[in-house]
Amino acid sequence: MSFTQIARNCGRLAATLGTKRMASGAVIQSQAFRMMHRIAVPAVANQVSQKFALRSYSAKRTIEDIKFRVLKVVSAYDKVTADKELASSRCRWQTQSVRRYSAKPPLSLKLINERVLLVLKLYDKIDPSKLNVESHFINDLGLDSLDHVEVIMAMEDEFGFEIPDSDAEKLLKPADIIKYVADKEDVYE
Amino acid sequence: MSLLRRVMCLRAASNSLQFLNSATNKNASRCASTKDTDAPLDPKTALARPEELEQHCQLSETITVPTAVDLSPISGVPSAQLKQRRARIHLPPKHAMQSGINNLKKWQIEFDNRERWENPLMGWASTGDPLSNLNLHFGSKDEAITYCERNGWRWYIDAKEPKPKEQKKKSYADNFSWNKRTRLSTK
Amino acid sequence: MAGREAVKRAVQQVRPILSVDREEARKRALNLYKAWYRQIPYIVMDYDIPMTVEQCRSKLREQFVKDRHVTDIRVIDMLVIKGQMELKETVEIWKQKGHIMRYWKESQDPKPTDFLSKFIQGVH
Amino acid sequence: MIRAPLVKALSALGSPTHQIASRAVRTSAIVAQTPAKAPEKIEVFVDDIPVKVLPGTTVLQAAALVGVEIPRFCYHERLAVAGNCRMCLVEVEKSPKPVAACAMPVMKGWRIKTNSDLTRKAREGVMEFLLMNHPLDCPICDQGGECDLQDQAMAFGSDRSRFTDIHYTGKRAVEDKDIGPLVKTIMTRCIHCTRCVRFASEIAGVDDLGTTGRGNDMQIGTYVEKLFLTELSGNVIDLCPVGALTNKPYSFVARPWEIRKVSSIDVLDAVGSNIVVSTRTNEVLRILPRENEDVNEEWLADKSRFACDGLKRQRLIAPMVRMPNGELQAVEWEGALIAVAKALKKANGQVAGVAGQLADVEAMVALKDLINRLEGETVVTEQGFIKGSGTDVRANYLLNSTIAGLEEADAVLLVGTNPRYEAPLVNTRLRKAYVHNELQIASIGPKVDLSYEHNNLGSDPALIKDVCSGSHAFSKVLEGAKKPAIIIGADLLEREDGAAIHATIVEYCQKLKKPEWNPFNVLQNNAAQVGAYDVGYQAGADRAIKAQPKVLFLLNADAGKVTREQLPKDCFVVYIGSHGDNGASIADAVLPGAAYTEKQAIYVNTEGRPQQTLPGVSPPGMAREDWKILRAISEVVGTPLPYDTLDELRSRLEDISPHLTRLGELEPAGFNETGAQAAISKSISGVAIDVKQKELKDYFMTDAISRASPTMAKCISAVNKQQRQDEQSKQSVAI
Repeated sequence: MSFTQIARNCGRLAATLGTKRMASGAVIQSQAFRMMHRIAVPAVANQVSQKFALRSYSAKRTIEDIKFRVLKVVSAYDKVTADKELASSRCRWQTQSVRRYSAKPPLSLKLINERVLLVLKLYDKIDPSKLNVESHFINDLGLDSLDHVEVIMAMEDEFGFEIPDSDAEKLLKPADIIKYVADKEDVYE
Repeated sequence: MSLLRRVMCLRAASNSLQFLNSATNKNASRCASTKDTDAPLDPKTALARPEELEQHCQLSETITVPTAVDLSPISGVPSAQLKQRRARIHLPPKHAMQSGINNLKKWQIEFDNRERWENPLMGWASTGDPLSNLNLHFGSKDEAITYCERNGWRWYIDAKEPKPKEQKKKSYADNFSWNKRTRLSTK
Repeated sequence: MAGREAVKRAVQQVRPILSVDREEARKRALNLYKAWYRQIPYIVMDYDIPMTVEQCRSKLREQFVKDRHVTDIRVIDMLVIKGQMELKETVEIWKQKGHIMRYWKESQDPKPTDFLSKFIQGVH
Repeated sequence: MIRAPLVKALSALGSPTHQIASRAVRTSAIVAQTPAKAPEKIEVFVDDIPVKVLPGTTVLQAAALVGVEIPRFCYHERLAVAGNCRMCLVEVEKSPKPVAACAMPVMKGWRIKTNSDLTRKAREGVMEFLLMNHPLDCPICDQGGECDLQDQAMAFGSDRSRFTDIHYTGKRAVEDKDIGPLVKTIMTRCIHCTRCVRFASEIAGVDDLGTTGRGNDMQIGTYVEKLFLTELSGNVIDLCPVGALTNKPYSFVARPWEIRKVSSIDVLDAVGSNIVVSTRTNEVLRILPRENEDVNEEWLADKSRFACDGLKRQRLIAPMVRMPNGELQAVEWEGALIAVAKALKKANGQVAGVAGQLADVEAMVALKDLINRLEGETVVTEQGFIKGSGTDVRANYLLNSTIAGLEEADAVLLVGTNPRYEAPLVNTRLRKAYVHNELQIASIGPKVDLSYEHNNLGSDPALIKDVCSGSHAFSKVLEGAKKPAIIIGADLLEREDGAAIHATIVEYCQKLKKPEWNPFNVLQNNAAQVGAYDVGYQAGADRAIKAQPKVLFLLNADAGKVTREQLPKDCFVVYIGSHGDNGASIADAVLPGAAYTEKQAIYVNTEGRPQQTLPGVSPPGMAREDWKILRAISEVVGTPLPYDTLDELRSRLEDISPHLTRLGELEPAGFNETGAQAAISKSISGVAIDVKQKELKDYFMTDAISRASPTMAKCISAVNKQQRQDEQSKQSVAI
């Protein structure tokens, strides 16, 4: 979801709002301002904010009126329904190839395995022909401890989480890494 | 809160007490003070968490290390210097112009002399040798040798052990003795 | 008796500096390596040095391999402490570009090693 | 009172019977003095520390044993006790007045207090009297910073002066004396410790210095307008505790805290005396002696001390190659090395090498290795030796009784040598034996003043045969002596009949040999000779000339024995050395080497003791160490020598002969293998025996460095001026 796409969405939104209501310009201003601020935030957040923008504001509100709106917003916002709604709209975004960062991509043992072996193949000091899941870094692949640290750092970059040194020492085979990542990401099947 | 701290400190003290009578030399020496409650709180250990305390205990004990130590990676002397040059361990010679012998007892270490030239601006002596002013004094020859070994310097000894000079027979009477050929008076 | 004497003399009891045994010292060294390795992209960016990240990494590895033979725990600790100090100065940008570039010694022409060129230049 | 003249009278008469009688009288005098069995030791307390000493030990020596150093000015362990400075006064319990520690032998049960109030009061008083008549010259005095008076005044003197100018006469002043170009005298500073007088008369054997006048008018000097000219005059500079006698060439040059001191070895004569080279920013300023009990005790010959300003003149600083028009052109190192390499390639095997006086052992080994790799064989020294295989046995060319050993000799025969000028510090040993050991000295050769009495048997070579056959009077003395020694001059053995002389003397020495004593000695006169023989050099430059080589290496060879005419026309001469002297003038390629103060090199002295010089300064300009030049040539020629660093070369030396790398230790050469040389004609020719250095003016310039030294030139002109004055005074007296 590159910046250009976000900018284009905001542009279109601002145009539709602009025609309807000049009086509440300040709100739109603050809206736009909030929008600009959120530009760096991934697309899913501004999708929700678009709904708010369409509601009309009466001069005086009653307690019941406010209670009704709050419940409405809360119900709209509870997690289960949000996920279902999110999943349903997923296929529509796929075509727009927009990924939302807030949650990690789904993992499976097979995927971890592939990604680990891919990273290891990309590592120049390892000769791919000798690489397999059970090959020992130091003994079979002839890496030294510094290379091993570099491999672990590559894994950290790949999977996006910090591997503490105490654990890093024990990961001497790709299989160990895969098991470790799996435990970390609670991926079991 | 401080009571809790104190309890932990005592507990740490007690468990290292256990170690004390155990034969292993690993934790033989004690790190926390043995005196009970009224001893003043040691700031270092009072606020320490258990694993910090453990670390502190280990650091205060000793570790076994081979006696031959090579400090050349951290001694700061550029490694190129160490390969070619040889340290000279010697006793300073007696200065010919004076009779004092007090400064001659200490063994010294020096490196060979390298080129010095006159600084064109001020005329001071400049040199390209980082070890040109190095002159270390030692109480005995062995201390000097161990120092060289520790720093990874190649060395050689250039002076004999100072044996006490055998006393020459000096007597004022010899000036007037009969059989001396020097009795020819200085005319 | 002489054997035990020799063994006893060959080993000495000393106060540790940081780590108590070889494993801990090794962990500290690898930790330092990891810290530098992670910092290298930012060094390249902060100091704007004409070196790629790969060159920096190979230089880092060279510095670590240079002292690979060291076995004394306290010397390893001292090397780790010195490495940590260098890292702090680099991270806090107390150093200038020249200090970073000094690791590559580009401005020093290498001293001759074979006898004849040393003889002609009059170098020791 | 009678016995002294009786002894002198008897020994003066030439006949042998009187000789023996006088010896009998003298030996009985000695025996009475030294008690038979070792006496039991006396117990003495120094500052309440008990110490047991032999009877006759002085208080000062007893204190030194305890580690207490009593201050002194006039006392010097190698001179007679004077006891006139009174600085060493110490309190002894129950004695009414303080005792002069240097002269007073200890008595049983003495309690010596070296730090009591009385002692301190005494020292303060003495310092005050000395400083009262001492000029406030410290800012302009060369001795400043290394002056005993300064140090002891700070340690023992009082903090204020009570000197007041009575009748405004001011402090005593004494006019300065001119005693030569080497020693500068400011006699106002003198404190009359008489060390210089005692040194001149006892050690140097020249009774020129003395004291005149009494009390406040006392003056040290030569009284008559006379130069103090001897080969050891420089030592009075060290002996003088104040700045009265200072180094004239070094005056106002540097302060002691500016100079760096490097321990090294002197190479200007064969003694190998230990020296300290004082340098400042790459310049040698002065040379001082360094104490070594076995070699030069504490003394240093004048040439070794003062010739160091020759290191700054006539130096070769750039490689030079002779152009076709015959003129030497300075070139870069590459050019010079290639020129030499080309010549070596053309020479295919006809290569020879000549090592001169100042060549060090490393350079000689490198030269020999290089020449042997180029299939050359003749590697010789400039100085000749006996024909035949003389240099194969080490005992044939060494001073086998060792320098320290000569001190205990009691009969010495000098054959064709003048040790006074060839090796001054060997001569001091002989003089010491003459004074303390009743040494009897005879010499075969010209009549020469040796600073001690000796009877000159004549310069007829037949005398050698008489003495060695036992028929001569002196043979009786030699055979009767406990430690006889025969010293042959190295120049004598260069004669044709050198081998015959050598053989007869060796054979006679076999008879005189004692279990621990080898009477046969050869006194070399240059530093490189013994080292060259040890590493396998032949002797005599004529061998190199006979070989008619295509390429000739001259390694520091400046004695002028090899001349261009004797060599083949197309011969390419390569000179490696530090000074532009005779060698460089005839050379086709001149390669600048390092002098002895600029390299770490091994020299073997005449008694066979290898010692090492240390570099104080670096070689000037483009000069390099000699062995490095030869190693570079070997690489350019294509047969590189196997050593790149000094350590590798030293291990190569160790292979050649292990004693070379045991620095400072003397390797005694076994004497019994000399044996009879194969069928050498024993006929000694009738040519009179002569000595090259007869007078002091021959002493000063003997090698490239001293020839380039302005101070040595001044010395020679001073000696000539002195001689002219003596002749004039003689003529005026005669008229």
